[in-house]
Amino acid sequence: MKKKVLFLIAILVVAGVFWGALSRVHPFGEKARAPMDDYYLENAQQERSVNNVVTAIVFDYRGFDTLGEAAVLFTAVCSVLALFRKGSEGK
Amino acid sequence: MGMYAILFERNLIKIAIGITLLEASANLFLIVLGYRTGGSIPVFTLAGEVRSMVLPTPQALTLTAIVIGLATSALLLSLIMLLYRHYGTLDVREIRRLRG
Amino acid sequence: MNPLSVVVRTICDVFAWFMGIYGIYIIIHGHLTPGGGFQGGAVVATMAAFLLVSHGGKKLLSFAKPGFYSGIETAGLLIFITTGFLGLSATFFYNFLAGRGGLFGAVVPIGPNSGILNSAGTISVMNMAVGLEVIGGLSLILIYMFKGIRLFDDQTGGSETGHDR
Amino acid sequence: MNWQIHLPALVLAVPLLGAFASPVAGLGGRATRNAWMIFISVLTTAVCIMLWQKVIAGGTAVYVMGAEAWNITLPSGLSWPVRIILEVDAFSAFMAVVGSIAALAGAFFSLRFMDRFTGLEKFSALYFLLVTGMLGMQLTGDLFNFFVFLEIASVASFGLIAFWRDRPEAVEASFKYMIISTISAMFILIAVGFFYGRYNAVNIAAVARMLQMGYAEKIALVFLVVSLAMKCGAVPMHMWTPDAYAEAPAGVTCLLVAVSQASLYGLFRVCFSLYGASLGSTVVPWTIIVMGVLSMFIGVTMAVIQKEIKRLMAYHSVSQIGYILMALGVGLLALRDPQAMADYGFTAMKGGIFHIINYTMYKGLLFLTAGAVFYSAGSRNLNELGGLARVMPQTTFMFVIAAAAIAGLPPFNGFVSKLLIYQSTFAVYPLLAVAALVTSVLTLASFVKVFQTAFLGPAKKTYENVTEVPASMLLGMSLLTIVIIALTLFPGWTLSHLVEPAAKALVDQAGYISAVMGGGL
Repeated sequence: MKKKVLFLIAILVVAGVFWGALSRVHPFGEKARAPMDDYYLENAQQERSVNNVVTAIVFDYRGFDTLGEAAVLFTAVCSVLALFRKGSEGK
Repeated sequence: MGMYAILFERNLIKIAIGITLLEASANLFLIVLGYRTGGSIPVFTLAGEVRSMVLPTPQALTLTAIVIGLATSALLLSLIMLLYRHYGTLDVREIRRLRG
Repeated sequence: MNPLSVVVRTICDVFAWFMGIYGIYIIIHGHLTPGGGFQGGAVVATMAAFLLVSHGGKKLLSFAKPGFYSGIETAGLLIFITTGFLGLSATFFYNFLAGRGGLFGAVVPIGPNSGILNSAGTISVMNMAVGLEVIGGLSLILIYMFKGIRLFDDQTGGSETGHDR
Repeated sequence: MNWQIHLPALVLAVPLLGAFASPVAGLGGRATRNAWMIFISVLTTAVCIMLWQKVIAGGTAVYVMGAEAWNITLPSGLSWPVRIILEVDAFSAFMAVVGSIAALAGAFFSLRFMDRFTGLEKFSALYFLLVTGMLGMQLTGDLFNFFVFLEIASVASFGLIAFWRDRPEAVEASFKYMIISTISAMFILIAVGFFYGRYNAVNIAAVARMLQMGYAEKIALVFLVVSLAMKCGAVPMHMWTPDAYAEAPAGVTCLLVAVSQASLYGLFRVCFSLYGASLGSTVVPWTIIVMGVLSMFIGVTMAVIQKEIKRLMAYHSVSQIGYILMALGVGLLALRDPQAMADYGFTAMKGGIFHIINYTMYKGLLFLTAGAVFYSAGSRNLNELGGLARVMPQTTFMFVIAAAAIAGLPPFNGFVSKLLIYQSTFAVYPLLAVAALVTSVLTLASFVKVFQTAFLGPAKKTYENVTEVPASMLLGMSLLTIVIIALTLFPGWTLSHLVEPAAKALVDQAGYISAVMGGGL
């Protein structure tokens, strides 16, 4: 019980710290300075002839991330397959 | 909440839930960063008149992060299944063969 | 896992087709509408989960063996990375099909429009490749986890119907 | 068309292709699979070495993924990069070479070691994915890309640690590692989010150029340092290290050592290149130094009392990580002061970076010999082993070399790097050097113990039938041995050609930034 109270206090402190940090990032919902995203929004159609800007970013501008992401999925599949493979090797 | 579950719960499944909570919160944080008031989705197909669009990059990043989180939790659950098979319990206090 | 009741099975049979078609639609229209390879693949893999729950594992495996899914997955990945390699004339991952005419090469008008399916270059190819990979991968994870439960049942001597609910 | 400009991408694409195609290669039976594994490993190492040569000759290499040409970092007059950029300076290339050599040795070793297992095409796929993740972490110039490769490396290592899934210990170790590294990965993601929200960029160089130390940046720094220290096994969160290292198959452990170096690389990249001179106070360097000292001490004291050979070595690796952290922390301390940099800072950096290659080589070799002992004798418990020097002479020889190197006996390479670390830390705070010295003595003591109990002593009846391990395993081990001996014989060459460019590149934040952002901006 004591542990839980302590943890609650810790959570509140961490939340306070986070709130402080977040409020300094940029005002919520306002038009922040975002040159990179504006570049995507303006040029994605012209450069890559894609309507869906998110897809353009995922598969083109940051395509290498997506390759990595597919690799993570492949890794997980391989691991699960390796874990549940047939046969046993003893201890 | 996620950290609480990871640190104090004794059931492996609940630890896994804690980890997924942590992932969800990180993803939500990323998405929130890209919000613009009155923005529409960044897709031009049949979009109508567009004033401003929300930032697309956080969405792309979150998409990647979600898939990674999915892979991690799939592996986590299968490890839990294996542990259950070996020990017959999901209580972390009883799964303590590696010590010191 | 034993098959569930007739009602559940019938409804799942009907809806599985819709889910499959919808998933494939999401994959193919990934560059036009929200969605893409991952989401569509996840939807199609949910179809596998549906059939797994309703019909039990045997039906699904008689439909296609794990090797089939594994093949789909590997094929998707290889298409993906080969697309990356083909762009090597400029850089790795260069979008060499966009805006050139030909396959997926149509030029779209700037601003809001109604969408042209034959656009976006390698993005479409990659969407389909990733879609294949996700279908294969997630189905494999589901099937093998399901097998893991079976393995566990054999060891403890539990009955097979224990996990239905 | 000069194909060499594509080297940075090829370094990552080759092992990735190897991983994706290994289910196909697995169809062809055992010989095809093994040939594929060796082929891809050798190719990766070769590409890494070529990349290193290129970087040494031509300065920092930049590669833009998916642009019209490899060097358009900033599209048409913009002042921020929009694509993923691979950025390879001398430090990254150095780490990549070290990592790929360790991976090659591990691959050779695993060929026979893993023979008793089934599902080996999965094993080779996971192995290559681990290599990809490691190299990707070291080569990328993008924070989110770093996170993605970190996840590839960690997910692959979960699978590989738990590969022996019939041992409950292996699954448990994997589970522990998984929890720790997932939490740390989420911290990194949150830190990336902070940078994105603040500067609307995720490229390291772009962020570094705009960075102004503020409250949000401090929080992000805390997240990054904590999580990367967790991942590389420094003391406050070192609990996963012995479990994971001890339970993974030996060839994989050799690679895991290199992977933890990759997180270490991330830590220093963040401290030096991302924050650099704007780090401000001395809090962060001292935190790293204290963390290093604690790791050294706790690691070695835990190691002395261990009975299982691989766990003992794993605790030693905690203490060796401590050395590196301490040395580079001292370098970080001296970063703002050119005088201090010239006096002791640069020596410390050289010592730390030299220690990275030494550590990877001899620690990998030690884990491989432990695996060889286990393969032949079937036991890892020091109380049971004995008299193995008679039946396994080659393994014993290599073990002696590695142990002498890790303990820092004078002619060996470990001595050189440790000497550099002693010199520099003594200038900062004499107690640090004393601590390092004591740790070194304790290391020597525990390895003498291992050597005496496991390899010397009367031949035991149970081990009469033990033979030397197969040739491919010996090949893997002797590769690392040759590297160690070479480093021992030519420390001057190594320092001037391998280590110094790396240290310079790490200090040179402006060079790192301008490679991407262009000179005048």
